[in-house]
Amino acid sequence: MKIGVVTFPGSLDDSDARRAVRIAGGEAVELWHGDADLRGVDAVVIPGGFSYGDYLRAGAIARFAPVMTEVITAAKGGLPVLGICNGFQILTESHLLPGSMIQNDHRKFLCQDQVLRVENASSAWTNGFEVDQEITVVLKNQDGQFVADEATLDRLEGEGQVAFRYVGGNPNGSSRDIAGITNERGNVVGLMPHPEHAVEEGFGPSLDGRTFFTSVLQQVVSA
Amino acid sequence: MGRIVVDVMLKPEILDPQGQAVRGALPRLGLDQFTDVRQGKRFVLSVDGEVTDEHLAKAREAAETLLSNPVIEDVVNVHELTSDEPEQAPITGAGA
Amino acid sequence: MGRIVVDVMLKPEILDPQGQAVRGALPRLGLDQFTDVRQGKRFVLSVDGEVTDEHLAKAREAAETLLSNPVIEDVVNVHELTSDEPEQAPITGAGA
Amino acid sequence: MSILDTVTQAAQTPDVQQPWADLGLKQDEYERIVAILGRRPTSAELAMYSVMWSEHCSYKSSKVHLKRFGDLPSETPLGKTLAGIGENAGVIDIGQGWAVTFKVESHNHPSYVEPYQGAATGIGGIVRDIMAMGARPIAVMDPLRFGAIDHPDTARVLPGVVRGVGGYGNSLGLPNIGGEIVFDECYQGNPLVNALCVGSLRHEDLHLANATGAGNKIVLFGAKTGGDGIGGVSILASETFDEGGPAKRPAVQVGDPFAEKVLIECCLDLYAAGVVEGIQDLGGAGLSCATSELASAGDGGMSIELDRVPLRDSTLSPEEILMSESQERMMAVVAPDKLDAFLEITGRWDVEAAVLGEVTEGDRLVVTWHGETIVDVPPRSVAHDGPVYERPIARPEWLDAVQADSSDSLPRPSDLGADLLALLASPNICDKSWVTNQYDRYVLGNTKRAMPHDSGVVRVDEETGLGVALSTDCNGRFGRLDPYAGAQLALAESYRNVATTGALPLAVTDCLNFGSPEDPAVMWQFQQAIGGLFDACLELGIPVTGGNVSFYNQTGETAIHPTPVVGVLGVIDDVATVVSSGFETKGEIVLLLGETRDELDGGEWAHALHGHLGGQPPRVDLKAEKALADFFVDAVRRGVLTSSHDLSDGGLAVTLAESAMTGGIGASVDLSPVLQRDGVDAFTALYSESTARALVTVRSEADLATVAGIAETHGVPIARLGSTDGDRLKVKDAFEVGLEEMRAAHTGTMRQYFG
Ligand SMILES: Nc1ncnc2c1ncn2[C@@H]1O[C@H](COP(=O)(O)OP(=O)(O)O)[C@@H](O)[C@H]1O
Ligand SMILES: [Mg+2]
Repeated sequence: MKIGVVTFPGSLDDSDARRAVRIAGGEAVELWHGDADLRGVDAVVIPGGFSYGDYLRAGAIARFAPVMTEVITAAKGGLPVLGICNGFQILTESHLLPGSMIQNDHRKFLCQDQVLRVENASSAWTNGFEVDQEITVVLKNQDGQFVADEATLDRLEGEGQVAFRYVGGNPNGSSRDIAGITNERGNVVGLMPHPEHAVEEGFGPSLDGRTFFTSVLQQVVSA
Repeated sequence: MGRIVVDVMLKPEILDPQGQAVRGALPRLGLDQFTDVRQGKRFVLSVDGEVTDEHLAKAREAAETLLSNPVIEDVVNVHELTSDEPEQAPITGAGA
Repeated sequence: MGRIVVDVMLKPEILDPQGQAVRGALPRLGLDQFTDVRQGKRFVLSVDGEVTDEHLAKAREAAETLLSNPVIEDVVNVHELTSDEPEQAPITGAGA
Repeated sequence: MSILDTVTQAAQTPDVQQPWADLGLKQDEYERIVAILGRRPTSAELAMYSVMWSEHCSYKSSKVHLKRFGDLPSETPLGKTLAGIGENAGVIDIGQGWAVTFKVESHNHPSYVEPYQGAATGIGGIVRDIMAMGARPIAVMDPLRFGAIDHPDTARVLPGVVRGVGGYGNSLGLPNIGGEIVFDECYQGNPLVNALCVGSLRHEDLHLANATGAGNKIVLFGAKTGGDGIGGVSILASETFDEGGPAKRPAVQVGDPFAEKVLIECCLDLYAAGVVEGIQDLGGAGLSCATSELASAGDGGMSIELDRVPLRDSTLSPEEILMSESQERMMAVVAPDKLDAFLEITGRWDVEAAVLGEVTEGDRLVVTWHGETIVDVPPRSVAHDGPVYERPIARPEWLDAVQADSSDSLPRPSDLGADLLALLASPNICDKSWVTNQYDRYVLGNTKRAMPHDSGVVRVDEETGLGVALSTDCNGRFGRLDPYAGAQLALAESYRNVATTGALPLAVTDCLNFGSPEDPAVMWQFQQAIGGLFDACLELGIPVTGGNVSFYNQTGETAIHPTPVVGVLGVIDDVATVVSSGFETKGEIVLLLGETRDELDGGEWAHALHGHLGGQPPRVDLKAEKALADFFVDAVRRGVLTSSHDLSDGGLAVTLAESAMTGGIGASVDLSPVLQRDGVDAFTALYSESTARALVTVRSEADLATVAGIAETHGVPIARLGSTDGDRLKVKDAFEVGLEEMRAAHTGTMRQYFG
């Protein structure tokens, strides 16, 4: 089972995402921003970091990379895509997911262990969870405040597209405590916290992050 | 060399943490006449030679595709920077 | 309600990584006529009632003390936002 | 239009007046340059010499003292150092074919002028030093010192510095695994922003900064060169400009962490492809430094066509290009047949690269500008043969009075618990997560321990778990009371912090922050501190592998406390064995290691509660520190400890409280074994800052027996204090406080001042 991890200039958590894929039992494949080629992978992770420095808007420039043209087409065809942090921002800039991220309401970079509640346990990346399960992963970002207009928020909630909510206080002002969402089809998931930093004993707050990767491996096998 | 200004602001309905922080800090400086502050981005694009309509059209395209995200932002302004604008002579910053 | 615009740009001699990033991305969108891009900040300050000279003076004070960092930035512009400026009707961003 | 000052012209016009004084050179220094060259220098040469012979680059006041570190055995407890003082950073063998390199540097003055950019470029600079050794940077740390917490300027400087450290380090994808935040009035006009980086490499990847092999190409790569940080050299430029003068030159450097992140990955690809013969980062003194140091460490000369340097600002004069401190640049020596491969890799990363020239047969560094020679010098005379000063030294007159004013006369508290709460809330001890939560400690996935633990621990090898532990420490107040002991105490604390993880301490880096070297009292403090460090390293058997000196940290006539920040690096076979500094479970046995004496002078209790600084600092006992470290190596390897935390600022009371708060579990302790054995009272037992002590917990009586055996082997005194339980800290016959009450006191302070 091959899972591609995209590297942009300024990607930071790409090696971590590849490690998480391996720990979950998948084969991690490096994808390069400048190549319009997905190298036959069964799923794609767009990792965290500050692509192109995030100077304009987080994810704004990465969206125009050649590899993203392929990712966008494949995602529309049902390929599982997970965007973590900067990856989530890139997915919203690419219009694969609705809404956008703005600066945290407290205007600081915030790194902390974060409890999330699973709201959708049927997407490609969350089917190994139970609805209402609480998980602990790492939150770390500067522009993590999820925003969307009211109609979009209502629709996300109504259609079960809210995948995760923050528990124990909203860490950044995100609308309706939303930490992660999926598209309608459930193959594309974006979330601000980092599951790839909760996969290894002794190197993160929990092992809860593994389920993201085992979920997609499971789904790809049964598909 | 010609220059084109593109101004981008967060949509009015989107909360602006940066603007709010400024708003909160002003009274501490004894500046309490401002009822609201919004912070946006200003881009200055340079072109070789005079600014043409074609340049302006391209600048508008850049503004709408790259320089702003329509989900949260509005492009409020795309115009040539003419030399009678104060821009050319900074009103502060002589020293430093 | 009156509004005042304050534009702040990095001093010309200061490195502008943000502008550089935009400059690097534009050609990928087929926009290669721009020789340089600088990114700055635009503040819109609101006041109750009409904008007076006093308001403008205070805005200038805010510009120089809080809104800009004189070590690296210049205030390039402080002016009233008049209603004939395109500002009032965003030229994009109708949809999302 | 500029008039070029060429070598030919310099030879023909010996009497031209040159602005050497404005550039900070002394008359005799200028005369030496003339003597070296046999003619007056060109303006470009003058620029190079002036900046390379500055205090910052030439270490002219500190050299005679720093030399001592070179006399330390260059062996660590694990074997030879692979590179030592004099290289960009020291490189230490940690076994299994792995090596690590680490170094701490200061960026104090720039951070006071522009806190964000000053701190950001401080991180950027030290990371490039580490890259230049052929290593992958794997973590950063940031020892910081500010003025009084409630001073308005601290509200400007601290948040900016913290945002800068985070903004740059987070964007590089380097975990921040520790540091310090100290508040003291003495730093009011001189905050200290020190930055440490550690990197890892395989032995065969070691790269050095030398330009050898005639015909090899000199390649500048990374960001374009702008007018950053040129400072005084603009005077030269203005002399060489006919009209209008040069454009304004920025006083501060602006960092671009994105460019640096790309540069890191690009360099690692270059190393992996084997296309780099020698490499040097560009930091202070920019191209002047890189070219002269590379050439001087090599076996030949170098010729450079300066007009090939990619510029951000086309108005820069050649003198300014030589001086520019633009960030995110590196210089490589590349064999001609590997140049294409080199450029292909830089191209893949969109990193601009320019071939500036080559290594030559001769022994001169020659720089041309549009075909005209503007520099022709022996590179060593620029890089290494700068002036050396034996500055006057005098023990300060005030010292006797200060040392006589001990804390014995301060009123002892009637409520020992109230003093604990006050200490927990005091600026230097309070919870620093307001700061550390702005730093990414997880990125790269190898962080085993970071804040708030005693040291940062990162895994180097994923296969085996081999890793390193690092800590930086310094109590400047101890330095003021006795700079010799103060430096040793800084080393002892850092060593101990590393030891509590079970890591074997291997090597030292230091950042010597002092006042003006022209003040004999400061020079005395400096000499004492170096002596203290030297003697202590000798006794502990660990080398100093690199560091940095920062002078002129003073406001008017008043110098900061002597602040020799010491970083210790230790190695640990498997980071999985490292335990927490917090209590892990209830019902465990709490033990105190080491001996407690009546030592409150200069400590946090006297400082925070009484604003008192006088007397003698705690006694240094390096044998006991070493015994403690040996104890930890054994005990951690055997897995018999469940937590470990050293005692330092605020003594046992604060350590108990921290272990309880970190673990979320209280404890009941009885001090009587300590009181009886060491002959101290409860107050002293709780707040004294005697060294070579630590708090540990064990699971069972059986483990206690094992631990007692290990302690006995190493001669470490051990006292059973009680056990972990409940949600209160109960000290028999002294006080009781709830965890929540302690937390409220501990966590409120930073938020109160910084929002
Ligand atoms: N500026 C900083 N950056 C990162 N970590 C910091 C900083 N200041 C303090 N810390 C961390 O906070 C914790 C507590 O600091 P401190 O009490 O000085 O530790 P110690 O006394 O063990 O040296 C340590 O883990 C330290 O590394
Ligand atoms: Mg400690």
